[in-house]
Amino acid sequence: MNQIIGYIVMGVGVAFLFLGALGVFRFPDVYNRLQAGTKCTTLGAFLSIIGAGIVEPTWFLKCLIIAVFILFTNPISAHALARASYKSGVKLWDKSVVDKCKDFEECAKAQEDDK
Amino acid sequence: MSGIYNWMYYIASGGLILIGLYIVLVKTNLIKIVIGLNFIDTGINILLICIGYVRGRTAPIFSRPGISPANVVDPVPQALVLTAIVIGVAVLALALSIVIKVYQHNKTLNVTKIKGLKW
Amino acid sequence: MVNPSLLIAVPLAFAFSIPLFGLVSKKIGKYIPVVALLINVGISFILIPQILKKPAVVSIGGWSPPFCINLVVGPLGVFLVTLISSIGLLVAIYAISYIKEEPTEKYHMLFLLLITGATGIVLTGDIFNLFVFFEILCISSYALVAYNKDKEGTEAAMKYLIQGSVGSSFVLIGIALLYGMFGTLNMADIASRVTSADPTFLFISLAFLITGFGIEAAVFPLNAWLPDAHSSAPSSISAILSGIAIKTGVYGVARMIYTIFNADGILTFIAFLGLLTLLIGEMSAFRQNDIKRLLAYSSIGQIGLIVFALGIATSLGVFAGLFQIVSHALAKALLFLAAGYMIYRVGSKSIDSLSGLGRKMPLTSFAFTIGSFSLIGLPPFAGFISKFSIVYAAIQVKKPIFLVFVVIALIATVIEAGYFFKVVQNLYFKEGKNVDNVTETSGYIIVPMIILVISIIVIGIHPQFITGLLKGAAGELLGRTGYIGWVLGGS
Amino acid sequence: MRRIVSIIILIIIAVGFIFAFSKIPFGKDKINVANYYIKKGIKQTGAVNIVTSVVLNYRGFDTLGEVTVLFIAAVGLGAVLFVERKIQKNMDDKEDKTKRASLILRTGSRLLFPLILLFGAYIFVHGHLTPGGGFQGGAIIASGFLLMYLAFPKQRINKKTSGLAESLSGLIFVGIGLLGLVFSGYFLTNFLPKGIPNTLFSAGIIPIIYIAIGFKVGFELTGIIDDLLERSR
Amino acid sequence: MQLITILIVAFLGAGIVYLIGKISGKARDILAVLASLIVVILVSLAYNQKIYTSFYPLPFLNLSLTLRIDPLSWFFAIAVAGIGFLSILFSLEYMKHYQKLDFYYSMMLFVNAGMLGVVLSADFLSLYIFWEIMSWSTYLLISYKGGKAVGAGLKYIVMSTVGSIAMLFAIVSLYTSYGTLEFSSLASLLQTASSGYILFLLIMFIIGFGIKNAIWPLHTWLPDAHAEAVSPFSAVLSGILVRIGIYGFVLVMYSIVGLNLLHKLGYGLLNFNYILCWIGAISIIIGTFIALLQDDDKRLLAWHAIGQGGYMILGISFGTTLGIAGGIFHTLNHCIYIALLFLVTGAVEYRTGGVRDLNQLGGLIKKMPVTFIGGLIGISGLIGIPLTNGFVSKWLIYKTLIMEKHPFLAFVALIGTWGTILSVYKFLHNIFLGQLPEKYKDVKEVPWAMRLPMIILTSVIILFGILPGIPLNVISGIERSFGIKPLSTIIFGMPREIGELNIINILAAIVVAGVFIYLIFSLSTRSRRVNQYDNYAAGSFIPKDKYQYSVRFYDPVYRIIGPYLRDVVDDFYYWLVEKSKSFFQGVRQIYTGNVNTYALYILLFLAFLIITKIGWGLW
Amino acid sequence: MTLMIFFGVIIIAVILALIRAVKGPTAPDRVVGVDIMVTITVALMVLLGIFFKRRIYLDVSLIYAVLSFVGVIAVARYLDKGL
Amino acid sequence: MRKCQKNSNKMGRYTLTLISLFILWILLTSTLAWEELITGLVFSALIALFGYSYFTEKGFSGITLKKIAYFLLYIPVFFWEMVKANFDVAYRVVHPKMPIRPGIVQIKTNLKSDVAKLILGNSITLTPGTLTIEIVKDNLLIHWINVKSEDVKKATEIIGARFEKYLRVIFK
Ligand code: NA
Ligand code: NA
Repeated sequence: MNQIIGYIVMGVGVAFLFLGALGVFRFPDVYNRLQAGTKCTTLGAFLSIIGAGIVEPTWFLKCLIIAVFILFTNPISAHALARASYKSGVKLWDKSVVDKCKDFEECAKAQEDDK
Repeated sequence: MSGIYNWMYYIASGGLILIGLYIVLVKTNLIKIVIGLNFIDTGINILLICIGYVRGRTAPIFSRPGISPANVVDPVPQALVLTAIVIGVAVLALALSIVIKVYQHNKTLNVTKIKGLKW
Repeated sequence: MVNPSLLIAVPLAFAFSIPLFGLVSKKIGKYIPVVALLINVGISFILIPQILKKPAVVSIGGWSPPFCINLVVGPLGVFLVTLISSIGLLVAIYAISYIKEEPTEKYHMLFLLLITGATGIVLTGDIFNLFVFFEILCISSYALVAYNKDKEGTEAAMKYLIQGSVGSSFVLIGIALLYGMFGTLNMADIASRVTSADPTFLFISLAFLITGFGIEAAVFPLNAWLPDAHSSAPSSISAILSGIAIKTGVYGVARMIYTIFNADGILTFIAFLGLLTLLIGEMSAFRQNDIKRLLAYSSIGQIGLIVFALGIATSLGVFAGLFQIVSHALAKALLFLAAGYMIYRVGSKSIDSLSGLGRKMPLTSFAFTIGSFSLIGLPPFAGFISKFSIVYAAIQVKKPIFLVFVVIALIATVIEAGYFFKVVQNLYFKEGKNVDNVTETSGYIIVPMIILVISIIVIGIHPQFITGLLKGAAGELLGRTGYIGWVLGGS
Repeated sequence: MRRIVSIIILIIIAVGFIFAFSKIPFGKDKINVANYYIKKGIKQTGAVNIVTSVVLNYRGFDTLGEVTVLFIAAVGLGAVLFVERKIQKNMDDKEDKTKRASLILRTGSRLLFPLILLFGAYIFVHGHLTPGGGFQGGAIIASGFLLMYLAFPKQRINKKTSGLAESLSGLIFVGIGLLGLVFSGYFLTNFLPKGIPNTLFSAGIIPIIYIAIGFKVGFELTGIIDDLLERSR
Repeated sequence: MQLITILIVAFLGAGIVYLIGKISGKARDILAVLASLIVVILVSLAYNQKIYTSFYPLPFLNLSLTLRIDPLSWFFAIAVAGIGFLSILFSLEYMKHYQKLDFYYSMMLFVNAGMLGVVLSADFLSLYIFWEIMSWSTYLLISYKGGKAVGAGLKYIVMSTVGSIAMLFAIVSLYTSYGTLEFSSLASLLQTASSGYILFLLIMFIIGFGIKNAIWPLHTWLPDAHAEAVSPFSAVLSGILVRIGIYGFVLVMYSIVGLNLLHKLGYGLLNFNYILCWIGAISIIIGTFIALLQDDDKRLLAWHAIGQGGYMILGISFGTTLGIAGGIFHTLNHCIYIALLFLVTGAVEYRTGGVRDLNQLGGLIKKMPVTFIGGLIGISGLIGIPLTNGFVSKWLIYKTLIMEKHPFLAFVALIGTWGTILSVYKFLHNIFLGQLPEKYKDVKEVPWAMRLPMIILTSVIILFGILPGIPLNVISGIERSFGIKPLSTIIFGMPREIGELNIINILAAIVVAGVFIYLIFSLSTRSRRVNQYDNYAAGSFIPKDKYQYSVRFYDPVYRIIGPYLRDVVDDFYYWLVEKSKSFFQGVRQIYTGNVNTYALYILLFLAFLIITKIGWGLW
Repeated sequence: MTLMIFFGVIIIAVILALIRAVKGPTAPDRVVGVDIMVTITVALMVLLGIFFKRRIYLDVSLIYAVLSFVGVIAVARYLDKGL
Repeated sequence: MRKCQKNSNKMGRYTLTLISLFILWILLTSTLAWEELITGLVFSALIALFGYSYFTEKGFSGITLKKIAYFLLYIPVFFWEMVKANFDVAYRVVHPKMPIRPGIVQIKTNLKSDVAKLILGNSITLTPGTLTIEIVKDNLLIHWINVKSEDVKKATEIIGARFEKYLRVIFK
């Protein structure tokens, strides 16, 4: 029983992994790619690892740790990459509608007095 | 097909080594040369793993009962690779530190311009 | 019987413990290498008579040889270890007051580890372990060459590192191939199996190995790192590099050719390579005005002579080569130490600026003179015996090609004589310009130089002190079945 | 010209490779000496991970050397990049405050740091049971410190303490080797009881050495990272 | 034991003198004289003994170092010791104003010790060892004065090294062929050797010994070295050190190879002896005529040393009783008079503040009479004027040439003598005769410590000139030891049956001739006494550089022979050195400084190994 | 069988990410590609563990996750000039 | 490394860290064998010594049942949002025309704690079409794949509010 559930969960995860990769492949600029990459691959990895934990119940706890680790770290790295892209001057897609960060030029300066 | 499968890993390792050597021979940027050296290291590590690999066998860790001694790959190259990797890291770190110093002194990373010592 | 593992364990432990001693007092650090190497010298001297009676094969970890890393302490090993620890000890004493550039604690650690690496290379019976110790030696040399952190030192270290890394990679490729073929890493075990393998395969492995070790051995055309590194390193390190480090490269090449592969066919080529190295080294040295670079090129020449002698491959030839290793190690260490302190006092590396130091630094100049004379091969110094033996060995093989070789080699020594005599004259017979305030050194600097001078003269006058050991060592290199027997005999 | 010559040379070497590799076919059983390890490893060393028993027991000397190599790199790097105290202060003053990491990274790193260290410890403690080991664990510990550097670039580890820890752990390795010499007459002998395979307290000296290596490697890599980050500016 | 004692005294003396010198200069001087004197005494005591000792085993080479004394070695040993003693005696005053005297004395003794070692060695290894010790200590002494001496020293040692390796090559080849290096064993073993091998040996040894003996074309180091060394050492250098080469020739040719084999070497005119004697002849011509061109007194003597060396070669190359005796005796004689002459130049330098330029000296005859006498007798010996020792030996050599039917060589030797006369007259005249320059008004005779050696040497010249039987007796002993028919001697010369020479007759002839010449000169109206300070000649003011009428004494001669007498060999060597230098410069360009290139070298090497194996199947 | 399909899909995903990493066009784009690849690989390793029935793959996967996270952060910090 | 500013209750912070680490260890080893527990305790204690000053600033103080309850409630809320987000992205990825309207908007937050801001930022990153680019004081700059409103207040309402109400309680 748990085998079937496990493989289903795993399958959903793999599908999301694939979608994430596809998004990274298709989307027009780095920020949009990150959007796709972060969300889909995080969930995808999470689900497939949990799925594996369900398939092999004795592994579950360890799988959980890996999955949670990914869940916690992936947004951080996505954020760091987005910020780095922005700071290193990667332009938004030219069809982007708004860039508050541009108005928010104190981004950098404000950081100084930020604790 | 199986021929290519047999040779693939050797081609990868030999190729990495040769690419690394090519970089060392031709590239003038110090950082690139250091990266070239790393290519060579990596190629050798793959070579070692290739040598230790036996088709259809598993890692030599008897962590559960079902694994028979006749069914594991050679543990020695893995141990060697572990050592080789650490040594590679050590050399890489030292190389970078020296490159930093060289850059501070010469204000360039181009080896054709760093020729204070010759003849 | 003292366990030879201590020869490696002791300096290693002392090197690791230098920061701990640093807690007690900042000043202790510089004495630690001296203590460690004193112990090593003691051990090796205790070992010599025992080993000459019966070579020792010491397992590390307690399993029997082919399944375990083991040390093979034969006459060759004990000879080289004695040389390494003795020269190391003297240089360590010298460094006590010579090394002033911070961080001295790290210098002494690296130095001791370099010596450990050299010791491991000559003792180990396992080819991959040889590689590991080789890397220990190389990496600590890279760091030490750059130790002064000046423009020259870092540039030299960088070039050395690039070439050395390529060399180590080749060694590792060779080892990988050998393991792939024989499934073992024990040198004796490999040696006992080589006949079963395809000769082309074997030669390709050998080619990688000797190219790799040849770089450290500074055989032409693999020696471009040497003049840079030797001339830019702190002089104590130049002494070690010239006196010890390149010898371990030669050891590596010799071990591969003689013991493992039994590659008789390549020996004449090796001798030719040695000759070429000799010629190029001496020619390049001739026009140098940088004293350390001159000494460095001279080291290339001398290593050429050593390799040439080893390529003769008779017991006398190998004996002569080993003798040359001793006499060159003593003389070149002495020269670098003496030159190092002169440079330190005068503040310039140019030979011209050393003019007139004979009066200002009589002992140092005297030491330098003795070193040069020995290198040129003048009696009654150690270099004479080795030069004589080399010529004797080359003529004794009665092959016309070697006659030609030895004539060329002798002509090269004329070039060598030319530039060394010039430097000596500079010291004594030329008016110095900026040497008025220069004074002779004392203490830790002068003691090792005096000891080296004495050993050069004593060995020159009474070579029998070491000939027995060297004969044994030559026998070990040429008698590979004996070597295999020591290691695998029991199993 | 140089390119052409290089390529010709590399082709020759490639031919050499082809000759050599063709004699050691991929995937075929070439195991010789290692059979001994595979068959007797667990019994002789108590470690179920044969790689580990090779790394720390049959070829423990290599590992000691390897640790030494890393130690040399750390020390050498420190020596090469050493800057006198006075100069260093000036450099610190010049540091740009806008280089701080974002709040998310800082906070995330603080939370992750101890967890990563524990991962590292887990990896090297279980070196004889899993593919992990001292080097891998040490690398993870160092990566934890690296994360902290990335989040808080201005902060430094206490070099003296870490140096002492390196030394001590190195000494422990050598010391255990020497104890083996004392107890069994061979350097680095596994003189402790081997325990029951597949439990944590087995394999004699192996876990102890791996713990020492873990600490040593962790501190060394951290020191290397520290030096590189600090001096490369 | 006795021989070992000699060497120990000699070497230890050198060492101790250096150490004592650090404490007291006086003690050092005394000790130096004492040490050299003891050596003289010890060597004298060994007269007519036959000793053979093995003093140091070298088991790893299956060899042991041995010493021996026989007539030949004693003959040279006593010469070495004697000249050594006298030159050290001379140094006491002469060297006072020099620095680094500890080094100087120690090295003087060291050189002597080295030479003693060479002549006392009974095997080639010992000979080579002492030879090398002698060479490098000589090099240090030549360079001692600094300045130009540095170049001279370097030239000497480099050429010397070339010689050494030739010798080393021959020695090692002997050892590999015969398993021994002892002279006595080799002498018998070589009798079965092929002529080709003997020729090879001889050529190697001739290069080795010939460079030391400065035979043409291996002579080019000598003029510089002699000129730039300090005078007492020039005396040693030219007097005996160079002649150790003759010792070597005699040893190898007659003591070891032997006449039988020598005569078999070569075909017709390409006979070994013949070629050798032509080398000697060329040396004579080149040496004496280039000497003519010299303005430097020591350089002039130096070139004569080359020329006189030619006479010795000429003498010994024939292997006849008379010839060998002539050659060896000439060696001794040359040693004495040339040492004397160098001491004379030293004395002149000492008083004139180091002036060696013949054009700036003059008129010292009254100021330095003893020195003048020394110079006069010295050049008489050099020319070979009867009643001086040089006459006897030259007479023997001429006689040999004539008896061996080589009139052309005899003619060459004669020309050499004419050249000698011309040049040494310039020497004597420009120093002692003619006008005394203003600046030398206060010059005095040299102190006694310097006079004494000159007086001794002068007396010996006369002694041997009048009583040549004393040394010839020893020389006939040497010949006996070679197994050659010995020269039979009487105290005044030798009896009729070999080649009559009786100094009494010659003395009588000379007295008659002398009286005759005196009469002619004193009665001649053309002769007038010119005041030594007379700066005017024929009433016109002479430019400063023509202060003396003898400035550029032989200008017309120069113009004729000068262009032909350039030392082309030296030019050739210089050309060779320059070419080598630029070649070396080219070689070291391979270290380009570009690390890519260095990596390329490495990979080239590897690729070479691989391609030779796979492609050509080598190894 | 199921797993084989999963592997196939994952390999395609990896290739897509790899193309992005190779194509760029900016440095952050490449890093994003690599980052996605890494995340996929972490999952892949766990699945391989299921496939080979060896728990040791979990450890590998965990180590890989940690190291790659720190690695990506390092590159990110390098890009925003925080290093 | 860094000495934390707040000097409150070191013991509590340490213990909290230790317990967290020990739990992690047990999860990692997935066993209750005594050797593992002892070893885990030792290493947790050791590492907590290094890391407690980073790990938590408050320790046990302020941990209440209510907060835990809210935290447990937060998890499904978050997961639901995440699943929605994924399907949203999936839709856009697969859609041949890629219906996107990206831009960077600004939102505000009232959260004070760093950890709270971190979780908010991460949650936003993982939920529909949004990606936290920067947090400056109480402003979050968000990359929005389909900008619905450029107004700060409105954007805050759409993007942040759904998490913030839980987080405000949890990190009071
Ligand atoms: Na990630
Ligand atoms: Na392991």
